[in-house]
Amino acid sequence: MSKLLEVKDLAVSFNTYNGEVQAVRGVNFELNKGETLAIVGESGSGKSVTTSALMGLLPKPAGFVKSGQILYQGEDLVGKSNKEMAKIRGKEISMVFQDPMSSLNPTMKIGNQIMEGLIKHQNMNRTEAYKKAIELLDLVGIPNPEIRAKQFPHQFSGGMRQRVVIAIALACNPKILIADEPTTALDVTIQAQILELMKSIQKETDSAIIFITHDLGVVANVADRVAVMYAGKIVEVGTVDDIFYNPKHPYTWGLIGSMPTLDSSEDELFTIPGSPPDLLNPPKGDAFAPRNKFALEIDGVMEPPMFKVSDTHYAATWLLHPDAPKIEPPESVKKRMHGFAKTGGDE
Amino acid sequence: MAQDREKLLEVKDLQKHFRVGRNKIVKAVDGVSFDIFKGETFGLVGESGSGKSTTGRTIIRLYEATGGEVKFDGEDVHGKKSKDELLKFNRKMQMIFQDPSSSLNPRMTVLDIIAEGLDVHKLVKSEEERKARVEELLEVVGLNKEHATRFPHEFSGGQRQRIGIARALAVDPEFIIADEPISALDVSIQAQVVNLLKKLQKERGLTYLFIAHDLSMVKYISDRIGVMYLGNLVELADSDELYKNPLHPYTKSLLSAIPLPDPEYERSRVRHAYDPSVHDTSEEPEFREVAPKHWVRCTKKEFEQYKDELNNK
Amino acid sequence: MDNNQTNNIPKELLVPMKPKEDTSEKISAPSRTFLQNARRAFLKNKLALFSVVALVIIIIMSAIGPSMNEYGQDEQDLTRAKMPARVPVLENISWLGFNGTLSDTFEGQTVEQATNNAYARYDNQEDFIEIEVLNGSEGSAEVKATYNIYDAKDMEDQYFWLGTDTLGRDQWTRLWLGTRVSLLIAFIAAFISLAIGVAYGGIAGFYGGKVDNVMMRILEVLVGIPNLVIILLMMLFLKPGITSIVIALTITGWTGMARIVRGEILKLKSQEYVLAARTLGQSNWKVITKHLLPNISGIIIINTMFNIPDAIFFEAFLSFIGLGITPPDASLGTLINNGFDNLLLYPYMLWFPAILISLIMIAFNLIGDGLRDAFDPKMHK
Amino acid sequence: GGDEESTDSADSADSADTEGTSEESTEGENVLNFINGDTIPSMDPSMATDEYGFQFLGATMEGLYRLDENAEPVEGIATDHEVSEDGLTWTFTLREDAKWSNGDPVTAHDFVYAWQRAVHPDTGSEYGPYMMGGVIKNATAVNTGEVAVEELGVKAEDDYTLVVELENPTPYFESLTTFGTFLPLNQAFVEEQGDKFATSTDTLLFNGPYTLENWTSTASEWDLEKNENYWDAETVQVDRINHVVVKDPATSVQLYEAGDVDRADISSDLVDQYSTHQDYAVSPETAVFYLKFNQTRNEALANVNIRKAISMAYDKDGYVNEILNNGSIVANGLVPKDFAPMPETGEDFREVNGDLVVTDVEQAQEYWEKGLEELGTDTVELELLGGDTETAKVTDEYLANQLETNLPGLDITLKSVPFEQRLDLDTNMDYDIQTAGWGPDYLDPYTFLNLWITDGGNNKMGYSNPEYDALLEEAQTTLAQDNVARYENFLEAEKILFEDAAIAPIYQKARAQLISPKVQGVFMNPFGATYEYKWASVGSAE
Amino acid sequence: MVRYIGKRVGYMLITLFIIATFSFFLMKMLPGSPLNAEDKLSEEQRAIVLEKYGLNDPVPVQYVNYISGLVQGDLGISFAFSNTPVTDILMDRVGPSAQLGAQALVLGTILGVILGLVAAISHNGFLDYTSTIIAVLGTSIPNFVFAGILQYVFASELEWFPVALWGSFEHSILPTIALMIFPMATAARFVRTEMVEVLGSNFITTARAKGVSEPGIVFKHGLRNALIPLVTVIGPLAVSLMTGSMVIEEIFAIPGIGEQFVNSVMVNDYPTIMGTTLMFAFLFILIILITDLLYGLIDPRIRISGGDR
Ligand SMILES: Nc1ncnc2c1ncn2[C@@H]1O[C@H](COP(=O)(O)OP(=O)(O)OP(=O)(O)O)[C@@H](O)[C@H]1O
Ligand SMILES: Nc1ncnc2c1ncn2[C@@H]1O[C@H](COP(=O)(O)OP(=O)(O)OP(=O)(O)O)[C@@H](O)[C@H]1O
Ligand SMILES: [Mg+2]
Ligand SMILES: [Mg+2]
Repeated sequence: MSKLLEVKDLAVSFNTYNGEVQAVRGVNFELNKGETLAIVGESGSGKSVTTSALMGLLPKPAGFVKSGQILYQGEDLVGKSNKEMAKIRGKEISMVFQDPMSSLNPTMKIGNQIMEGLIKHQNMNRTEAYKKAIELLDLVGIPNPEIRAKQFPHQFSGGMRQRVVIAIALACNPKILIADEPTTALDVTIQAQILELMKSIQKETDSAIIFITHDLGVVANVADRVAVMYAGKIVEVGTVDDIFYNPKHPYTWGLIGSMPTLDSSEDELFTIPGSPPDLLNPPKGDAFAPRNKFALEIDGVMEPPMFKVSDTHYAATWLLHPDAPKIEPPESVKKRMHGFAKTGGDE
Repeated sequence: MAQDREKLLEVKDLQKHFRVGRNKIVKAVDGVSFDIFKGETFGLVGESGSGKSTTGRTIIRLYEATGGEVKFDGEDVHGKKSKDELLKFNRKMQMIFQDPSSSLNPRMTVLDIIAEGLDVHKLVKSEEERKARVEELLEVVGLNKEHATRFPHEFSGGQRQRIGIARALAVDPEFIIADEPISALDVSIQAQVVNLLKKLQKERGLTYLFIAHDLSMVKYISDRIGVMYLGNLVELADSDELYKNPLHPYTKSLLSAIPLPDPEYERSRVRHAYDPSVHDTSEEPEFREVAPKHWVRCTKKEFEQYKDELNNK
Repeated sequence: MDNNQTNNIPKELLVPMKPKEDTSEKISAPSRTFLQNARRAFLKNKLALFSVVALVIIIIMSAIGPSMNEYGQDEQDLTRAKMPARVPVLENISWLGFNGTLSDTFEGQTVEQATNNAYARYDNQEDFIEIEVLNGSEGSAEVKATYNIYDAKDMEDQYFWLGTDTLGRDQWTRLWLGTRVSLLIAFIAAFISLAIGVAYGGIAGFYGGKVDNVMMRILEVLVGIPNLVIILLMMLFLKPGITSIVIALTITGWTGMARIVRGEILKLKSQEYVLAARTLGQSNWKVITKHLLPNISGIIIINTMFNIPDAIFFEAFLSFIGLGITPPDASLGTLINNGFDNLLLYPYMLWFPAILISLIMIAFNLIGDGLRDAFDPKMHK
Repeated sequence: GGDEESTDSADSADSADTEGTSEESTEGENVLNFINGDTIPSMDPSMATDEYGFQFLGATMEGLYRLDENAEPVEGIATDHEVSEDGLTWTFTLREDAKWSNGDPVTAHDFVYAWQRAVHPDTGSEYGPYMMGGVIKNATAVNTGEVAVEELGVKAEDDYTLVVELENPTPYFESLTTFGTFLPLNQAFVEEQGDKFATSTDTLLFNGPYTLENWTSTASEWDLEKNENYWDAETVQVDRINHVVVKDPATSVQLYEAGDVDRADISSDLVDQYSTHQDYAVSPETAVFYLKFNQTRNEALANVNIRKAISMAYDKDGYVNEILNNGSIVANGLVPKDFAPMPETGEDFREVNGDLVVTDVEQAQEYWEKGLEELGTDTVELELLGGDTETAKVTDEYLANQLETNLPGLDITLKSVPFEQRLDLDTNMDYDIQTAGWGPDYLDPYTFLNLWITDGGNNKMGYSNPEYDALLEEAQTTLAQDNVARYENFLEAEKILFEDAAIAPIYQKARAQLISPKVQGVFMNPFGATYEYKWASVGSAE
Repeated sequence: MVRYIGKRVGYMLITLFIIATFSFFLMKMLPGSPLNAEDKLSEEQRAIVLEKYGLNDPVPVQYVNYISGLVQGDLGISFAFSNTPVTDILMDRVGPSAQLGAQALVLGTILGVILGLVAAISHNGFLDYTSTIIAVLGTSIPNFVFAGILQYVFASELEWFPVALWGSFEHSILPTIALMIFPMATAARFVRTEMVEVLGSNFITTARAKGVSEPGIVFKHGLRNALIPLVTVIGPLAVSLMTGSMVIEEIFAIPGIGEQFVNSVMVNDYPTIMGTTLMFAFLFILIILITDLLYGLIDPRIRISGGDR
């Protein structure tokens, strides 16, 4: 596998009236050709900010990359000018945004919105671009693409709009496709269609996908590898099986535990109490500690490093320290893990 | 379990049509009938635009029904006229909305939002009592009383939804329509809200109409589930039954689309796309009881077919 | 990854944390009431704050300004007509223009001719005219003459801070009295567009359908008839003065606001929090006042800020056609009107009221922006 | 020196040629460019009522006589006339070479038609009955429909002899015939045009020095072109006079400075700036402005002492010099200066009668005290009605302030309204004090003095003094033939007017202007057309 | 669409009719007549003149006459200009005002939009404050002051343009600029506010993610979406511009309708006042219709036939 993207120690902050919000506080990951990396984590954990930083689309002037590197094919994207980035955006790296309802320009015809990138990056003329746009619409499963291309976004349903957004992102065969919660706003049937679509396109073009979501069901469906984010950091990363069948971080436990399955019938779902820390003044030590009932004293003193679980699996929790007390995941979570553990990790 | 109890809400052939533009009519709800028993949770699922919200809103009179009947506690909801009666009705039936951020007035403090119902129904006599009631409600939904003076935007999505729940609870309703109360929330917070709803039901004997399109959560919380498709109820059964023996092709498709947090399962999952053309079009389908307490909208022919299907399982 | 560093962690720290006080559901921001919040947000807005201070000073000045010197508002004296501004102390800084002199450049064939032109202009008070030759060339000479009119008129000890007008009245006094009138009108206009426009637009938007249709048609008719015609009619029944201005504003000034409010209400009324209020059985009136109006306060405030200059100029226009303020009372509008007629020769008659009116407008605009933000809890930090 | 002058005028001529608004100012043409203060509402001699109408009627048409530079009537269509012994029959001999612009000859019938039309009730003329009533025999009777229009005292004896019968001997009748209302009309043409008559160039006929071109009643630009059909076309030097409507005084002046126009009025505010301009000129006029006291609405004004007090209590000098600042002079009587010379002596009427009321605050206060005592009060509230122009407003503000300052206990409210509204209020006598002005309609003091005859059409202030009425009546009837005695009566009447303090004079108007040296031979008439262009020429252009 | 416009035109006519009725009776309440009040006419003559203008009939009859004249495009005869039909006066005067108004509107809007865009792009930057100040000044200094200064500086002193009068295009430049200030300032403020919001919206980010250049973002994506509120305010503004500004027309000696209207008011020329009123009203209603159609053009989401805007 070839390394397409490497994010090193990325930290992103926002200047606000009240001070600096440290939205991303040192994130490391890499992305290989043709793989799908899912980033999960609760709302506000820095998923979108991380990817915005990759695209150079942090809201200006408040947001800025504080430190770190984003190496795309060995080239650092941090500090590139808007003009330089405009050449990469859409062509090399493209992005599907969270909200299909507002991601399309309401006053521009669908066809034109797709063609824009083609004309810019592929040097196509309008006729060629138009043909390609129709092709793309067809590819993402929009019936009657010729008619649809001449319509406006409001004439499309949410699912169709999301497909259009995907078509736009795919237009120039990007090497990396970032999808920021592309299905959160959609209903399950359409969500399923879109996930299938993305997978099949990936198969065809061999592009890498960064897929952001907080829906573990979706993760299980699409991901090769998973990164779990909490409070601006990646707290656990591993293959999809590592994360679902052998989660090590208490936050990951919480995530898994809070999802009911079709056959679960507990009286109460597992929940993570409390709310995430204020990133204006990130806590000393482990940011998750205050909500973690398995927290250790050291969590209040020192941030846990990434402990290696296996070659593919790392987690940042002191519980993995060789000297730490061995703590089992809560029963409900365990049951759930076992519930779907058919292959299982080292459990 | 629930069916032995008395009916709280009867919906008969409810219709709601919207007029859009000059000659176009959207039949958002087109003849839906079901009953909800006291103390149960009735789940309503279906794809986006199938008319779930419209059903809920028509029941609570946010929309005038185009046709059909809604009886609450035996009384016709839509026939009511007098202001007092309406107020009484408003007290008994409440709603929790889908979007926690747009369902709270951004310019009002939590205290005022929750106390609004108290004020309308004159349930408190003094300012202190009002405050005390609100603080009590905040505690019930797992917030604390300092939150009373804050504004909605200062809360997380889950907290906001709890405020919405507290607002609904303030008037001591018997029946709550929860219109996708968790769809907009983060998974970890969804669990909090669902737990809270369950807890409240247990403590207060509430009855819920729980609308969602996410079957796994609905299944978890509901006693019975109705599946809507294009303004019609296509299947209705106990939740376990529905999950185990989905009959209507749409229900099957819906169930097959739910992603589960299990990579192995997901790898092997087969999704059934729903193709409306499989239906028998020889006659107008009707709502029929295929098995006890398991209803499907089907034609006579399909009815037999479904019956066979069940028996063969 | 940096596992090696973690080896020397003291063992005693690797034990379960003692349960601390329950941190669940804590919000880190301190708690404040709405007004505290609004005030805080407003106070943080330097520009708005500055504007408030400026406006307060202006208001105070309009109250006390006229009595700060000994001249009355209608104290005419033709011997001291059209005196330029002169302020003690500041008079020594010549470029400020408060030194009580008139100056201008004069052209002529020769320097002498130009100088004579200057003398002729300034009442031939040669002793009090300083001549500075700018261009002495034959055929197109140019001189700059500075006329010390205070000395010439034997009024060395007099100070008209902002000069005098054509009737010899002290402009300082009149400026503040005029400000008083203009501000009064501005506030009344704001109030009217708030009261009538918001109510009208609110009702039309909220009830929608037929009610809306009828109300909007009525509005169209109202807007369709030019103001002037309505004012003409009023001239019949009313004496010129504040009352008629207010009535004119009442008839015509609120329609823009009504249209805007209606549009916003149409947008907002299907918001879920409005539906929520209705499921609680909240009355329509309360829904409008508690839920809808507060949420369009931003746009209402901004629009009100647009109404204020309109009203001030409307008054000036009315005065112009004889239905405005009755002389000798003045408003900023009439002062500007008069000043404009003397622009070339006595520019100070225009500049001071013009600067003041601009200041007031800018202040209102910035305060409006500030208020809008302050009343939006989302903008609070 | 002469050098300077010529350079200057060359400059202005240059600029006029290159930048003049006149589109086609071809080389060698004599063109002037003037500003008009407003549109011309009517070019129908019977219907015209305003300054501009009469101005352009005067330039484009010719009546029996025309006023020359010294305000003396000189021949127009009439070459001569005879007056009967009793002064009642005037026989005019008309020239035979006068032509309408369509080539028709101008005949006595044209006068008969025009004059009959002016008083014919169906015409609805305002000035016809006003100017002719009491002068031409039966004019009033015709107008009220009592007698047929043919009974009007004007006959064409033949094509070129016009006989006019007067009601009373009217010494100033000759000057009257120069007035717009007395112009002839071509019956065939007027009747052919019907309602459209005089609404545009195409529906007008001219017999004067110029023709009016490019004009419609709403036009804001038009020009006077030399009328080649004019009997005295030789005298007319100017080929064309362009006119544009400009209302704003500052704009007029800037147009002048830019060389776009050759004459611009200077408003009071601008005098300071332009009084040193080499083209600055002041022309005296004959209009007089005064305060009218309405004796019927407020009892205080019915008191002569109060009126006297007010008449004396304001400083006219300051007003004229500081506020008007345009050459206007203080008025201390009614009949203006340099308007009516006494018969025989040739002394100015004004000189002879002297100052009848002058500013005297002390005396004013005495009268005031007395008046208040008589009224049994110590405060008086009055409304001062005035126009809504800038000057009018300043005037009223000034007067109010002067009166309030000098007469303790007086409280004045100002009311400024547009001109037409003021006329309405005047007609209904719905005011206390009013600033008003009057310009003459013919060359005789009577044009001023008849205003205050009991129940006169322009009295409208409830003033009535039988003695005054009798003096004027006598002047117009029994003394009509004896101009000297007549003037004595006028002097006496004017004195009475001020003994009664019926009105309080303020000033006699003058016009401050910038006039290009190009403009020569243009003079101002004391009444009728403001400017006389017949003898105009374009000077020192070469 | 056609049907919709038809319906709207129907509404327009009704509104106009109401305005006509309304203002007719308003006029009847006002004093004054074609007779100059100088009272030189006898009673009999007054009657004759009144007869000529049809003012002797009972008011309802006059009303019917007026309306039936109106339907035939006859607005009556002016009181002030003898024998001149009101329609002629309007025809004569509306041209210059409309030209000026249109020029000022177009130019003002374009410049205002640019100013607003610049401000929005440099949000809270130096240019933003500069343009805001320009906008505030534009709304707070009366346009006759601008006009006077422009005239003095650019015509009298610099001699770049004619001082005043009407004729060539050059004559219209200064008055256009003076008139333009207000719409420019208004447009700038609205565009700025709206553009700041639009530039923060998701579809702009999407466009950026496509690699669209900054000018493309602003003009292709941002502007059109920021135009709706502008259209709303510019509509009525357009009417007030096209119907002429009395002050500007007077300062530049332009024979426009605004000046004419004030004049008619001053001389109690009721038929002309009525006619002008109706013309203004017609323009206003027409502009509202155009605005509504523009909404649909600018924003495809707004269905032209929809009831609500
Ligand atoms: N423009 C901004 N100014 C200040 N803080 C910001 C800004 N944008 C994001 N943040 C902060 O950065 C943090 C991370 O936000 P981000 O949008 O990446 O979360 P997320 O993981 O994508 O959440 P979600 O699942 O809700 O999309 C949050 O705490 C948020 O408050
Ligand atoms: N006020 C309205 N006017 C016109 N059409 C409406 C209105 N409200 C809903 N509809 C239409 O009625 C249909 C049903 O809408 P409804 O909101 O009930 O669906 P839903 O099942 O709740 O969908 P979702 O899961 O997206 O909330 C949709 O086609 C919608 O467009
Ligand atoms: Mg996000
Ligand atoms: Mg819904």
